[in-house]
Amino acid sequence: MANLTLVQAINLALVQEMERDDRVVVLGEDVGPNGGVFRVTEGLHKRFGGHRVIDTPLAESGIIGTSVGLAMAGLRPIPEIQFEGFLGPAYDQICSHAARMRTRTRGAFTVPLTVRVPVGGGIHAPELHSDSPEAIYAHQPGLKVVMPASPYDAKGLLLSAIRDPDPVIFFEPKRIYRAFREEVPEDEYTIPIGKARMVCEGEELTMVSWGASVVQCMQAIEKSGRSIELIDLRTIYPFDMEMVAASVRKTGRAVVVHEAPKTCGFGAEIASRIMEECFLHLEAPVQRVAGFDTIMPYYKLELEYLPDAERIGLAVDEALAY
Amino acid sequence: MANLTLVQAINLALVQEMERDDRVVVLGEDVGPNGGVFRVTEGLHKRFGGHRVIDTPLAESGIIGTSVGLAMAGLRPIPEIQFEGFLGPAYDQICSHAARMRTRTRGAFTVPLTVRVPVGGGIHAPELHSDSPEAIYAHQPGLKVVMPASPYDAKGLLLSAIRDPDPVIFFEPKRIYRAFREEVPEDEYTIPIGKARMVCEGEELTMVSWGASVVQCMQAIEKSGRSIELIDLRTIYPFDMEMVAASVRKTGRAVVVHEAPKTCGFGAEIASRIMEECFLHLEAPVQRVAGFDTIMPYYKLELEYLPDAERIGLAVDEALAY
Amino acid sequence: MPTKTVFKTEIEYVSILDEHGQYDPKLGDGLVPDEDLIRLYEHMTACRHLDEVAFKLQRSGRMGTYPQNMGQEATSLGAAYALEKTDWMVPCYRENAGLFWRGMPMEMVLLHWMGDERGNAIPRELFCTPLAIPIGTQMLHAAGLAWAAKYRDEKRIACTFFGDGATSEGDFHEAMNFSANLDLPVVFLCQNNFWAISVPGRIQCSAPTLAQRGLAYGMDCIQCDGNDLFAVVKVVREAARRAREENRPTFIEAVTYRLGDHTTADDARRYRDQAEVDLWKARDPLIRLRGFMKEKGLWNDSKEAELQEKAEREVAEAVQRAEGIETPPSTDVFDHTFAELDPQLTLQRATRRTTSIGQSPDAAAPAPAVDGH
Amino acid sequence: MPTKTVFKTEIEYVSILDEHGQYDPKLGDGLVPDEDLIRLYEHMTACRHLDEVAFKLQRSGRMGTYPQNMGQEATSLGAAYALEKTDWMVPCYRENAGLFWRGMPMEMVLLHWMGDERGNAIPRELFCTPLAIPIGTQMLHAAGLAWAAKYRDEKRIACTFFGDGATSEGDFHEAMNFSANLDLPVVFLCQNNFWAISVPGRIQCSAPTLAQRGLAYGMDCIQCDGNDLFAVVKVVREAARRAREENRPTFIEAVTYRLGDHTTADDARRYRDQAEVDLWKARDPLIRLRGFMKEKGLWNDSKEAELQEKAEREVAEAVQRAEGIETPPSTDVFDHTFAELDPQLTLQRATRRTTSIGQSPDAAAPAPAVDGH
Ligand SMILES: Cc1ncc(C[n+]2csc(CCOP(=O)(O)OP(=O)(O)O)c2C)c(N)n1
Ligand SMILES: Cc1ncc(C[n+]2csc(CCOP(=O)(O)OP(=O)(O)O)c2C)c(N)n1
Ligand SMILES: [Mg+2]
Ligand SMILES: [Mg+2]
Repeated sequence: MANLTLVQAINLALVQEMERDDRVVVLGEDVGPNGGVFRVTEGLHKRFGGHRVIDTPLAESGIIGTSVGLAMAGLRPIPEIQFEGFLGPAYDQICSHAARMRTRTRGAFTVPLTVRVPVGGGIHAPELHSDSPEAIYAHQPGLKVVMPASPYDAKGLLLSAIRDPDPVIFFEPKRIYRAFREEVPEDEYTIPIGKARMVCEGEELTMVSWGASVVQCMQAIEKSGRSIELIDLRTIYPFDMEMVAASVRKTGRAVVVHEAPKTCGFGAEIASRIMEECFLHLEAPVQRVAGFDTIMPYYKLELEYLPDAERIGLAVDEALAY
Repeated sequence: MANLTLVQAINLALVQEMERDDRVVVLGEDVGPNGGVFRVTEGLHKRFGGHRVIDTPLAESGIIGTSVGLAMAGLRPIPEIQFEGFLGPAYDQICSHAARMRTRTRGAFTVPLTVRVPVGGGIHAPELHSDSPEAIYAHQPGLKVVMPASPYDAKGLLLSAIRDPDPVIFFEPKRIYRAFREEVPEDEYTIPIGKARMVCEGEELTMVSWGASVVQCMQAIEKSGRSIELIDLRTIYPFDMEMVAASVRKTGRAVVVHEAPKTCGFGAEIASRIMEECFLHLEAPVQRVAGFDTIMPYYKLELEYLPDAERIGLAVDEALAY
Repeated sequence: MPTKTVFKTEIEYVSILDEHGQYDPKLGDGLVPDEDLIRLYEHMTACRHLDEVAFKLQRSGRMGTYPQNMGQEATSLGAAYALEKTDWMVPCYRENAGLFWRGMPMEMVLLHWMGDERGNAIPRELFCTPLAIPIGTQMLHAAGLAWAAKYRDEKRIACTFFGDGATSEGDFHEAMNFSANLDLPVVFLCQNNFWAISVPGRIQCSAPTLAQRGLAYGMDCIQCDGNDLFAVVKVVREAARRAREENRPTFIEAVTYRLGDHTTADDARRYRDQAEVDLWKARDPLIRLRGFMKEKGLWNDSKEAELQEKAEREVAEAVQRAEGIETPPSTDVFDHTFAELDPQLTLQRATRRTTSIGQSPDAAAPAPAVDGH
Repeated sequence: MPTKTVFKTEIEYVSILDEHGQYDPKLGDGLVPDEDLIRLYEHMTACRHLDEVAFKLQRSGRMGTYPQNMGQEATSLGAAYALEKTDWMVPCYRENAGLFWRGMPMEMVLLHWMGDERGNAIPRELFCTPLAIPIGTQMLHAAGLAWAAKYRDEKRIACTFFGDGATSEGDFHEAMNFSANLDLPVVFLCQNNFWAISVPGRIQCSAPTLAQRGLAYGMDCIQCDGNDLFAVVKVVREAARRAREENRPTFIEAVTYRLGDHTTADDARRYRDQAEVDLWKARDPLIRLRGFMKEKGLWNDSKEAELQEKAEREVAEAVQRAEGIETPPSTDVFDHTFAELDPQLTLQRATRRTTSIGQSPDAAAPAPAVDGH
């Protein structure tokens, strides 16, 4: 048991899984001797060699496309895309191939692939280094989308992702890469994909979030002094509607919080599902505290864009007053 | 005034706008002498020459990326992407550049670009020729997304799109490319982006749809014998919430219909917005009749996938019975 | 202006049996044993026959869009022949001849074009990946498959097939670059048939040869007559050896021609001259090979008549099998999305709908009748 | 095996003033008038000085991540000098020297890296596009800009700048291919600085030269010493002429080196040897040019001291202007999304929130305090 940051927890999961399973290979830009621009793959190249930890050409479609081939052949590639803003060039290989290969071939070929991607804003980064495209990939059938909000979860979810027989987009919220530490067991454990985490229980309102926003939610809840149930989704697709619905049936009110733009963000899916499944329990419309329907601004204004405790608090107040 | 198919109406709009404005150029795969694989650009090459109607290399990112440059220089490029399934390679140029250039440069550079893309299923096409990715582009701030459901609208909306100072993704539902004809004026007219069309009025329930699904909705309404108000969205982003909200406040019930997968489809956004803005008027949860959360199947099973009058009717019955 | 030469190269063209029947024994002899030659010719013929039948099936509404292979059989087949049966074949969609040689059941190809995914459920031991619909994307998979083989020291290579148009896509470049720089055992086989639907080759590549695409990566590259089975066998065999023994990829431009329309949805008369087509009809790889075999005494008209009949029968049987298969149950829409369906998919599968069913699933109306099968 | 040669080529390397101070008057004389040489050297110096100051600003938390230009000034500047002032410059992010020559206010570059879009509101008459953050994507814009100029018969060309890493991206390939096949007046200038963050050049291109990337497109291509201002001016001038007069694009590999870390977020000691850095320090373009100017009697120590002081002042003033500008109002998050905001954006802007406000906007609680400015 060690007190680890999210970066360290992921690194530990990678090391342990590579020890356990020699089908696992790590590839991407700067993942080798440099250990990744966020140092997530630190030490792997030295430990496992250039054979298993590969610096690739600077080409995201190439990284994912060759990973699809590696996975079709039965390996367990873990490509890293350096920032979520550079998933764009790989969009086609992810959505037209990784996601479709099993369906296309009726299971003759599968793509057990885990794409690691730092995600989200709040770190004063340049343009295209602060977006939150999880809804894009959640809308693509055939993909699983995971986003841990704590070091403990990160390790357990990453192991599940790597062992999953289907492609997983594993988003790592960079704002909390090193923001706090948590006890993370050395021993192997997994956290099932599709199960949310009840962060705290409450009676008056249900708050649903994921990734770095969970921290903002906790701040807002503390400030509010109300009895609020906070659910960290952990998995975006498939998401744990069971836990969400049970909570909303109890509280009658819900607020969803995410960094991505509001329109067609994953909050829309959750709000709709809550309406569909908890309609007669709802005392107020589900509120979405989200990024605006604007381009994520350069960092001088990024805090104006990202949902914070204040904006969340306002939504809570209004939902409760409704 | 002529009785035109949707293909002919778009062709007419292209011809007229190219006559009017020599900044307009058409580019893409097979748009030249061949007139496009759906014959939408038929006759343009002959009429305007290879200077303005350009067959490009087979490269979607290149088509959009060069179009971004053409637009930054003040032209009005109209690239065609041959099928929505091949938008993938262009995703990055659309979302990282076309959509962001105005914001990035505080308006110093703009991208008045209209990307024409045939969309949707139901024509017995091969794989990746039948998808509906409108939600993907609706989630990207800085883009407008348009999808006409009739020849008349197609002409008027296309003219608005071409003249719009910002990038527009113009989806053309291929299932109704030639399915019916409509009177389309020769004279110039535009239909504003962002305004829906009230297809028919009704008192009991509001149905919202767009593209080829509007036809299925009309069939379902006819079958049902109920008083249903049908709204054809015409524009996905920005969408006409005003008309939708006014209708739902009147009817108290709503069903949204689209071909794309349910999860995070644009139906989720509409359902959420209806809940947000019409909560106290809602007598039943907003229902989504959509594609399943599976890969669009090869064509043998495509009709199992696409919402049809039967599935829509069931949703209507349940919403009314709620 | 130049002050120093830092790179020098040239590109070669290989032809062994040319369109006039001229044969270079120095290059050709020993390349393909006579009995193989006959079998190869039989495959070409069956492939050609399938093209004709498929065209008719499409026209009579019994099949969707179909791309004919006519004219390009020698490239596809020569390459498949030069590979080991356990090398990966990573095709585009005009590789019927090669795939049949490898052992792909004809009805699987038919099923694919009949809009049925079961046509892609390729037995693992064939080492073939499914037809690639999005142009230019499959070469990266070939690079990955080859990489995995190298990683496991399997001595297995990958050969990927694609058209001239495909070389314009960014993914092509990335696949070439990954393969050259990471030393992957891949053979890139470009079928330059001069057209990408209606767009002429000049728009895809204005260099004197397509073969020189490989120079950008310091890759071995070569051009050959793609309608010459011998030439194709020779260059692919050499490339495969280099890949297998040295992990060195090769780029091959096989010069050939699409004698038919792009697909059954296309009408090539809209954009190309009949004169050009006629020119290439004279270069038909079947005619050429048949002529050679006749000259060598390996073939005659009665054998030909027999073969035609056999091919007809083979294709008819395949069509029967493809059409005879039961329509898949509508649950097939769901069952291969993931290894295990999540709760939402399970519900959608069970109810065949996306609408919610009230506060609890029990409150739902019965699923629509379409559920039947 | 080869039977016929179908393509032959070679690639040349141009050097005029080498690292030992050796100068080739035949190639170099008349290329750059003395008074321009001095001005160019002044720009290099200012650029170098900005690098140092920016580094310190970043370290003290006054600026975000910043990529130093150190070592690559001659390539950027030489190219900008060889272009017409109304040719498009389409840079990546290591083109400060060239951009300053073109007239880009220093504080705009600072503002960009201070996380402020106003740094990209580039006056139209500078014909410069904003820094490109996603690698390899801007070359396509250059192709489009050049295409538009050709369409309008403006005799304007586009020169685009990018690194060795960028040549691995698919978009690079598509930009080269579009330009070659559609005859677009573009100059592709690759700054080969041997590293893409920590990834060595061998992983991006294992060919003997990067210059030969151009051969894939039948494009003119050439390699030059990128730390040699004269060589860069010569090859870019020739390429620009070819583009302007013949609509023929050129690919140039300028061999240079990044003397600093990739950015302030990087620590290059993790992946490269000091010996390599030292080797390249001796090839520093500033030292080289200064030596040449001294030899020619154009420069001396007192001029140098004066210049250092001037550069210091210039940079300090730019920093002051960049830091002095008021924080943009938070409405700036909204105001440039579209020419005209739609109702939803208008509401989000007015209320500074995404939550609904009940049945009507009037029912809303007041917007959060952050609205203030
Ligand atoms: C990414 C992508 N873009 C466009 C298409 C539509 N399309 C299908 S085949 C084709 C032409 C392919 O030409 P080529 O690569 O030369 O292969 P050929 O058909 O000539 O064998 C096009 C444009 C596609 N399938 N995929
Ligand atoms: C599409 C994309 N992928 C990855 C990155 C992250 N990244 C920023 S700079 C860089 C290396 C660029 O190398 P090169 O093109 O050689 O330019 P240099 O920095 O050496 O001038 C990388 C990988 C990016 N900005 N964009
Ligand atoms: Mg072709
Ligand atoms: Mg570099």
